[in-house]
Amino acid sequence: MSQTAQIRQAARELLQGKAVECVIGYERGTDGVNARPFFAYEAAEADRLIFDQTCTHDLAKYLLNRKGKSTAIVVKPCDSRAINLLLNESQIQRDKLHIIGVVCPGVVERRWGTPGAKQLNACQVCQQHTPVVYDTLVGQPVSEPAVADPYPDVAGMEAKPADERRTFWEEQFSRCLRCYACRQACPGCYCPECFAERLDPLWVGIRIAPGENEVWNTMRAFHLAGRCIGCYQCEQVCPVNIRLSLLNRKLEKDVLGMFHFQAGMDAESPPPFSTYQKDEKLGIGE
Amino acid sequence: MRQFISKQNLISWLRQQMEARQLVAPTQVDDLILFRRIDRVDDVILQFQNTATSPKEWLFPKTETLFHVERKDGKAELIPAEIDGETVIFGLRPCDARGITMLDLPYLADPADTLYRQHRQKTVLVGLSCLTACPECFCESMGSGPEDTAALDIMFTEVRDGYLVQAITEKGRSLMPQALLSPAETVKPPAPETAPVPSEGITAKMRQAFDGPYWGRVADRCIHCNVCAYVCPTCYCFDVRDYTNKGSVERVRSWESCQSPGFTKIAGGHDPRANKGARMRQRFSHKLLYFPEQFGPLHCVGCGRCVRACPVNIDIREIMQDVQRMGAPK
Amino acid sequence: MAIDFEPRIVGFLCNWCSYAGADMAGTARICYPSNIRVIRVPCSARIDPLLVVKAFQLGADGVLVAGCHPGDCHYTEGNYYSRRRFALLYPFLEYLGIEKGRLRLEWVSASEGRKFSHVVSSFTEGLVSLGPREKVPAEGALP
Amino acid sequence: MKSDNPFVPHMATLREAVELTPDVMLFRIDLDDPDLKPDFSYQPGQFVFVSAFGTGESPFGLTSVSYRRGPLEVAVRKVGTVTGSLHELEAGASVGVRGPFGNHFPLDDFRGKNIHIIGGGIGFAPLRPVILTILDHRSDYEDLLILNGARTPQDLVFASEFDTWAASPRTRLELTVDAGDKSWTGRVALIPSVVRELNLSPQNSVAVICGPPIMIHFTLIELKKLGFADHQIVTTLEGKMKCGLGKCARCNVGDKYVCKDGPVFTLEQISTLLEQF
Repeated sequence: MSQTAQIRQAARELLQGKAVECVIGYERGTDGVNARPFFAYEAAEADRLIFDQTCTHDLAKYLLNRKGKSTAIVVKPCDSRAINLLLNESQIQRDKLHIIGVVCPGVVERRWGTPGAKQLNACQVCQQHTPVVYDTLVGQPVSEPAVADPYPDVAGMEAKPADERRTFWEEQFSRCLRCYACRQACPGCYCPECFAERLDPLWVGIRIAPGENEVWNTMRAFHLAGRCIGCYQCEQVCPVNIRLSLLNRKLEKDVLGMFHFQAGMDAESPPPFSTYQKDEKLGIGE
Repeated sequence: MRQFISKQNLISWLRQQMEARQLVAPTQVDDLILFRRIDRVDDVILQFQNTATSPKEWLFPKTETLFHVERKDGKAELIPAEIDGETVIFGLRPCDARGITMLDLPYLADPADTLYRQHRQKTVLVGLSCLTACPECFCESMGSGPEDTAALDIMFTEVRDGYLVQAITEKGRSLMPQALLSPAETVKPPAPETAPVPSEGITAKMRQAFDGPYWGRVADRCIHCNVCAYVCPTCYCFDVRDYTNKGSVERVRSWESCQSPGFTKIAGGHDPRANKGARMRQRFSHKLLYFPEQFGPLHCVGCGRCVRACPVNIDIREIMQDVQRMGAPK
Repeated sequence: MAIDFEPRIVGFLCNWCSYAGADMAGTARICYPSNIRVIRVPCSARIDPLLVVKAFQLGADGVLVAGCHPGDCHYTEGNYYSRRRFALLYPFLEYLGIEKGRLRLEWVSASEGRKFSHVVSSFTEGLVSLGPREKVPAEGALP
Repeated sequence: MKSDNPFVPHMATLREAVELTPDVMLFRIDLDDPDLKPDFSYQPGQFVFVSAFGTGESPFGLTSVSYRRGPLEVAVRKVGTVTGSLHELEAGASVGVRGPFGNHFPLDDFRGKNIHIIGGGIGFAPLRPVILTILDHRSDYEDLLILNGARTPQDLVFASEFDTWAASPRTRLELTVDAGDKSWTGRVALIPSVVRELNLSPQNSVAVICGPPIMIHFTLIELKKLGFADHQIVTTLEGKMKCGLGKCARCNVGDKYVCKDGPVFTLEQISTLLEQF
């Protein structure tokens, strides 16, 4: 049975049995090619659900709008890490959730109207093809490939001279429209009042200009240090293609190197910034 | 009267414009095509479908100073911003030019928005008609079309070896030296057809569809980013705040979107439109109901940018179809 | 390199140790460069990386964060958290093209007036050799 | 040369800041340009934007009346950044004023009628010019009822004028608070229940209401029960505003802008707006 058929069947049963009020999954979008998020409330709607390589969205974000409501959700492995993250941070309740985990071979870059030809960068070096948490598993777990260099993009950036990096980021940030799509799409961004909208004190001025944009983009990334689960949504949704994943993945790489931590692998491990070891040597202030 | 300009002459005309005033044209930035200020004529892109963001930012910038405060002898004085320097925007698609006529309606209404009016007066709008239709474009259903010359001063249409030239306004004619032109011998290529959407009678149907669960269902998947408003050539909401930097004070305005969570929240915390569905409905009601009731035309030119850019495929074409169907007697 | 260049340093000093350390330097008449503008904070853990990035945005050439030695935090463990935070911020800023020498986290106790002076002096020297930071323009030419 | 830029405020000077309640200050403001003063006329219900330079500007209903030719007055409750900055200002400070904006209470239509003025908290402030106008032209109007409510006795605005108002002919003043204190001997009740208790008559009457949204909501219910028709109820809408000119579209509700087409609406007008604000 195809993954789509399995998801439909699971969704139909859950909705019919009133186990959940809503199943969040994917349906085909209006370009006839790409997937879009879909909320099924009735068993009859289950047949609109699909799964394929265009299912790029991280649906875990939507759980933040459904606190306390029984919900089933279709997740890819990276999205399942987002669920762990939100459970770890006490944002959602496990007992209200039914997780339909999908074994994922990787998804493609979203291109309007045409099937994306290129796998997302993150998927090319993915080491987690089976969800880390689920109630129903769709697909057969696969053995994980050994990826020699999981951060080639970051390493490439690090190797550049400082002024070249500076120029690169200045140009990237100068494009930013401050539409906050990166924040809105991110499952880890849920502050009731974002620092970018805080008025008193005013952290980021309303000028949509390079200096302000730099503060916004760097701090957005830093707030996700040790929390980013690598779903790549921020970069996917950016209307001006800012390479946001290069920021998040740099932090991910360093968090892994320094603290041996990967966000969302389980729902219990304390995130790196809420714990410490007295004698750790981190190369500063020594 | 239509005239002809060779590609070579067009390039030299662009160079002249670039030297005489600020030239803004589509150019390649990584994998995007964007309107940017041009410093090398070679950077101008002549063949493209449309830019990723709309050219409205050249008349209604993302961020703009309204005035700054100067202290003189202990007294504060307000120095209003003035737009100096002329601009030529080259390569406007007809839909985007029509978008500018939409900005005109609220902004030039009395009392006129001074800065917008200055931008408008000091900018020459040069169009490039569409030879192919973007798959997500629906300009013809929104009162425009691939050859629409609304708001344009000059329109170019690509033909073999060059372009047909149509100087539409006096401003356009004064900028187009006859020496570069010759009589047009080529016939105009046929305009492409765009996919239709049911825009007829949409305003009345929107009124009927106002209440009901539909908007909440659409808003389920909306992530409430501002992408749709910021890529749109007609959206015109803004925010105003003071900006201080090392003792200097200026009042600036910046783009804002009705989809952002704090859009209608007033001091003290009350938000009359706190609900996601109501925010979603506001966007489409403004475009298809309120604006037409206030100013006449639908507040959309069918460029299709929001359709392409929306991260979760909230598609105004689909919404219009759904609303038309909802309004139909059962 | 510009000889006249006087770098501007924003110094966030923990109230319990480093601020007292700076005070000690003063009462003991130990000289240190006047390039530093001191901001007293309750704890080095108070320093949100946002404050550092904002200081750079507004034109600081260098940012110094100083707190109690590990184990001596007035709030028991604040500086352990700041140590982790800044360990990650250093390479991140460097990645963004902000040279490593522009941010410094130091442990300075209330009795270490001499150390404080030494830290500020060597930091200032380092910044002089790095030169002024090219400020990101508030209003760019790009749209 | 004076700019025609509608976003550039008139320079003005804060003459006096009077504490009305623990968190409300009354600001008396004079425009700096002597040529401008004679032309700066406004109607009860209209509002101005007041700037605290460096923080921003916010809209405030004028509490003074134009024909008395005094300074402009606004009552400002400290709720956010701009109001916070304004509260810090001392007499002599420079502020900016833009306006007047918006429509006004239809006082011409009120002539010959009984007027019920119902205000809650800071929402009572923009009703003061309506009261003053009626009292200054007493014979033009029939009976006047003033109902002012607040959370506590200290929060009642314009308390210093209560005696004058109560002593005016054919005028009745009713005060109410949500929670009294030791010195309070008056009414302790929410405004909607006072409206019910007073059994206001809709006969040849209009009700003018301003206050927090929740108070307006429940007061309207009571008034409708008492038989008031939609055209007899005048209220104000509140919306986030940034320009006052109908351009920024922040206060857009239906095909109206609160800043330009409002803030004063009859309930009849509001019911034709699609959206409930």
